[in-house]
Amino acid sequence: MADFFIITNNEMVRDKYASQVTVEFHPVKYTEIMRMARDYIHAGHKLLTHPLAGSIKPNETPYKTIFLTKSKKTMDSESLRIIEECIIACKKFGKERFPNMPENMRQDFRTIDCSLCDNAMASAMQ
Amino acid sequence: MKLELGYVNIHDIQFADQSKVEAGVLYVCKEDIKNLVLEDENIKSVELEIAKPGDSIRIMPVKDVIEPRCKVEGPGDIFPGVISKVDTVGSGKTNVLRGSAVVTTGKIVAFQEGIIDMSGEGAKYTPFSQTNNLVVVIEPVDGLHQHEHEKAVRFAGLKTAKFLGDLAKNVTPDETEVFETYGVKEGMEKMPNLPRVAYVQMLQSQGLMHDTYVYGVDAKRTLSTIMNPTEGMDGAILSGNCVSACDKNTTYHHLNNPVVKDLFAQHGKTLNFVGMILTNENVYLADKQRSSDWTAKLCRWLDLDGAVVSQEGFGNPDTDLIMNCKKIEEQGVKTVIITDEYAGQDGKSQSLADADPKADAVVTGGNANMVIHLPKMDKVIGYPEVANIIAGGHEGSLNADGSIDAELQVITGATNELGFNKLSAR
Amino acid sequence: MSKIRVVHYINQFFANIGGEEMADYKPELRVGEVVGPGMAFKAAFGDEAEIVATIVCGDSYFGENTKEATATIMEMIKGQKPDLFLAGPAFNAGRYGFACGNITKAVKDELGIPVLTGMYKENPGADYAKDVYIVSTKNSAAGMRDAVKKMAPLALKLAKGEEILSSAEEGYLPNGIRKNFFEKERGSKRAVDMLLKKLAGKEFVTEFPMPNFDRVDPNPAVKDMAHATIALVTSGGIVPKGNPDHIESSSASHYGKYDIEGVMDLTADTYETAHGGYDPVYANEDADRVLPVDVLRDLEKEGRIGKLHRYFYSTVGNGTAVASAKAFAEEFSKELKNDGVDAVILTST
Amino acid sequence: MCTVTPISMTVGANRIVPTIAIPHPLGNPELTHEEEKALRRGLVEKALKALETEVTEQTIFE
Repeated sequence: MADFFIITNNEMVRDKYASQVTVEFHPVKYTEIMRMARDYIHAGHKLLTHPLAGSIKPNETPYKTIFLTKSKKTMDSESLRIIEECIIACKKFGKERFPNMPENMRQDFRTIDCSLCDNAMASAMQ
Repeated sequence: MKLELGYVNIHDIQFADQSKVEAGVLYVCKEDIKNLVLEDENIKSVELEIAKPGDSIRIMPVKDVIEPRCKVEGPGDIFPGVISKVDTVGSGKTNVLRGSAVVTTGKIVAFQEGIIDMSGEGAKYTPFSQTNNLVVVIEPVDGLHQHEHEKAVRFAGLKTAKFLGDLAKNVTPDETEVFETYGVKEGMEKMPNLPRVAYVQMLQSQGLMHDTYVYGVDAKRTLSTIMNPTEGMDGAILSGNCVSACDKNTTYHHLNNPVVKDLFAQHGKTLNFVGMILTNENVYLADKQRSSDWTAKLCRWLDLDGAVVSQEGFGNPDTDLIMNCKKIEEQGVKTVIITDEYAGQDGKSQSLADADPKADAVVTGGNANMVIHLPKMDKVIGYPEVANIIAGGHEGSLNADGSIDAELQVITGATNELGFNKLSAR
Repeated sequence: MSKIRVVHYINQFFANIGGEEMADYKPELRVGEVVGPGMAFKAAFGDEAEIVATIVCGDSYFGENTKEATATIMEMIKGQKPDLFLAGPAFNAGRYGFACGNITKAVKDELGIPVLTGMYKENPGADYAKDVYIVSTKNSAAGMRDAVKKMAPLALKLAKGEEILSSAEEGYLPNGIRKNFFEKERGSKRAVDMLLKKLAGKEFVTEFPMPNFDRVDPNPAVKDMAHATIALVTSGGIVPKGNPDHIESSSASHYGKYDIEGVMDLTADTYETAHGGYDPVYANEDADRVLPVDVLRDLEKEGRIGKLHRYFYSTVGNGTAVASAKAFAEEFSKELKNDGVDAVILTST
Repeated sequence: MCTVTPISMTVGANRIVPTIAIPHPLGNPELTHEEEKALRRGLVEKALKALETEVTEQTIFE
């Protein structure tokens, strides 16, 4: 079994990958997924994907998927540095641009996030 | 490798009964383009529009911008591995329809940015307000999946550009320019006293709407590699990147890579332009590490003294950029990096999502969060009905009078990280 | 429109009073006088502004009596009701630069009027660049003409409330606020030029300086730990339950000082963390996990240390600006020293 | 005393003692209360030793 799991708020990622790998699905905000990943890193899990994967700005897309190692070791300072920088980067974008996002737009953002995830998956399964 | 670019200056573009290039005017027969684009069964309809410098026209959402070129002499053809067969390009002669561009627009996902204003405040920030543009508005068949839709729009643009480029095959250029690089040993013998410099180009490679193709190969599935700079001038690198309009590299940017041009300008004078290293920007951290390791290794292997490193996109590529810079510097190779900034609307936030003291020579394309006011345009080409969403501000940032208040990041090419523009920040 | 009223601050040297020997000169207000470099400003301002008064102060006096000097000068300035306060330029004179930076910041903060000074980029006073506009000058008074040429128009713009462009255009020292502008050359050309300079070992200026941190010399070791007073300081956000000072969970704007006289152990009922940058469960269960009061009490009892200082200082180090953190520490370090603390254990998360 | 020593190095701390984990630098919730306190004491003693040691440059006390 591969040594990683996925945390996501994107149901498309969950539906696509839950049967193959561990997917922790939380119907929470983008920034909350970041915060959860940070707590996992603090606990010794290592970051496998860049938390700002994709060039879509944090206040544009509601969806976020992050890969972490299942195994815990001493805290990985590189993972920590990256997640902290990303959390800071999120803050400067301010309010969500589309709080009342129509479903078709959501579906598109889910698709893009899922596509980023597909690529991470290809690398993670190697 | 030696390539001669022949510039055919285009100062006007018009619709006509027959497609041709004559006396600096690009005549386009709509039927020619429509027939070509509609060969793709995934495309339902196509509309063509013209947008010239100074017009009161807004184009949005812009997917790609492509300069028409054609191969006059030498192996291969424009856009190898995609529109033409795989063959090493970058030598012989190539004609360029300078001053013209094909702009594709299509509503691939609900959220879109990428604005080109042909006049007014916004025009100052995009280089494509200065080109004579043929805008291709593409409507896909119903229910087409986003991946196929993106591909259909991408191919439609490339095919159109290739078609227009070929019109200049027998036209005598207004001006020619020769670019030549040498093998490692030959270069050293020719320029024994000049510093050896390469250009490290980072390519966006993360997934749907975030991809770049090199000779048709998806860059995310590649290791860092070496390329002759002239290959890019024949379309070896193509954009499939539709996100982060201000700092994505369009195909036009790849064809006219300014770092390549400016290194060639010093080639043989103050430096020896050894070549180009292509590397990617993947989502997986181990991939980032591998690619940057590989890049640094190639820099060392080429015995470089210096390198210019350019970035593409927002956020996680900052990590690739810093990894590349740090590792290349650790090989004893001096670097200058080109990036852009997200310093917040007030300019007070931390600009990059990564940093390192080794990155002591930085060129910036400006702060993409800066707010600008885009006045109303008489005509909007593309998809005005979703203007409020694509306007790039917030819900409601499209004002009643048709003007838009938005951040610079919505403008195509505004903070380009190849250093295409004069915009900067301090 | 009436003329913009300007008060100009200069040191004893530029007032032609004397050099080092007169550096103790006390603040002096000269109403209606234009002195030394003021003449050049007067010429540059033309009809738009007038220097209504000049304040002269010795550099040593200002440096050694900063508080009193500032108070005196502030009163002098208030009386003139200026629209703008101008200081220097100080070029490379360190104490003069400090005075110019310090007094302009004080005037800006207290009177809320626009202020401007000028100095060489390596002048220690240039630290104030993040607080006030400081025009970048040459390193000696030979650069006076050039300095006035840049300072006068910027001063007028400030006084009129006009938009201030980027540091590169206006000539002030970068203040950390990023502003866009159009360069003469495109980015790629600038990159190639910068690389050529870097390769040749020549000076080059990055367009984006990476974050930079100070270095301090290590303090000598504590000789007699058994009689030393040890204080606890933390950026882990430990506060009395309920967070009485409302320290923010991120980007903290202040710190707290808490009395732990008689506190032997931090418990879930009495202490918690205000920090938003980590999972608070463990610290809230037992705050000793971040701030080891229990262990230090034991060590105090056993005589390993002299005593645990009565107060601990706490803030949240989560996205808190380096400048704020530095300001907090400057303030409470003085208190710690005055209270006779020999050493500090700083815990961070 | 900090968990992420590279950050302490970056910001210029001179005497650095590495700790357990970010959410509990001076503890470990998986241990019993006594074990945990002993662990903490060990770290604090290390900090005191660091303070008693002359250093000329940034030093990590492992």
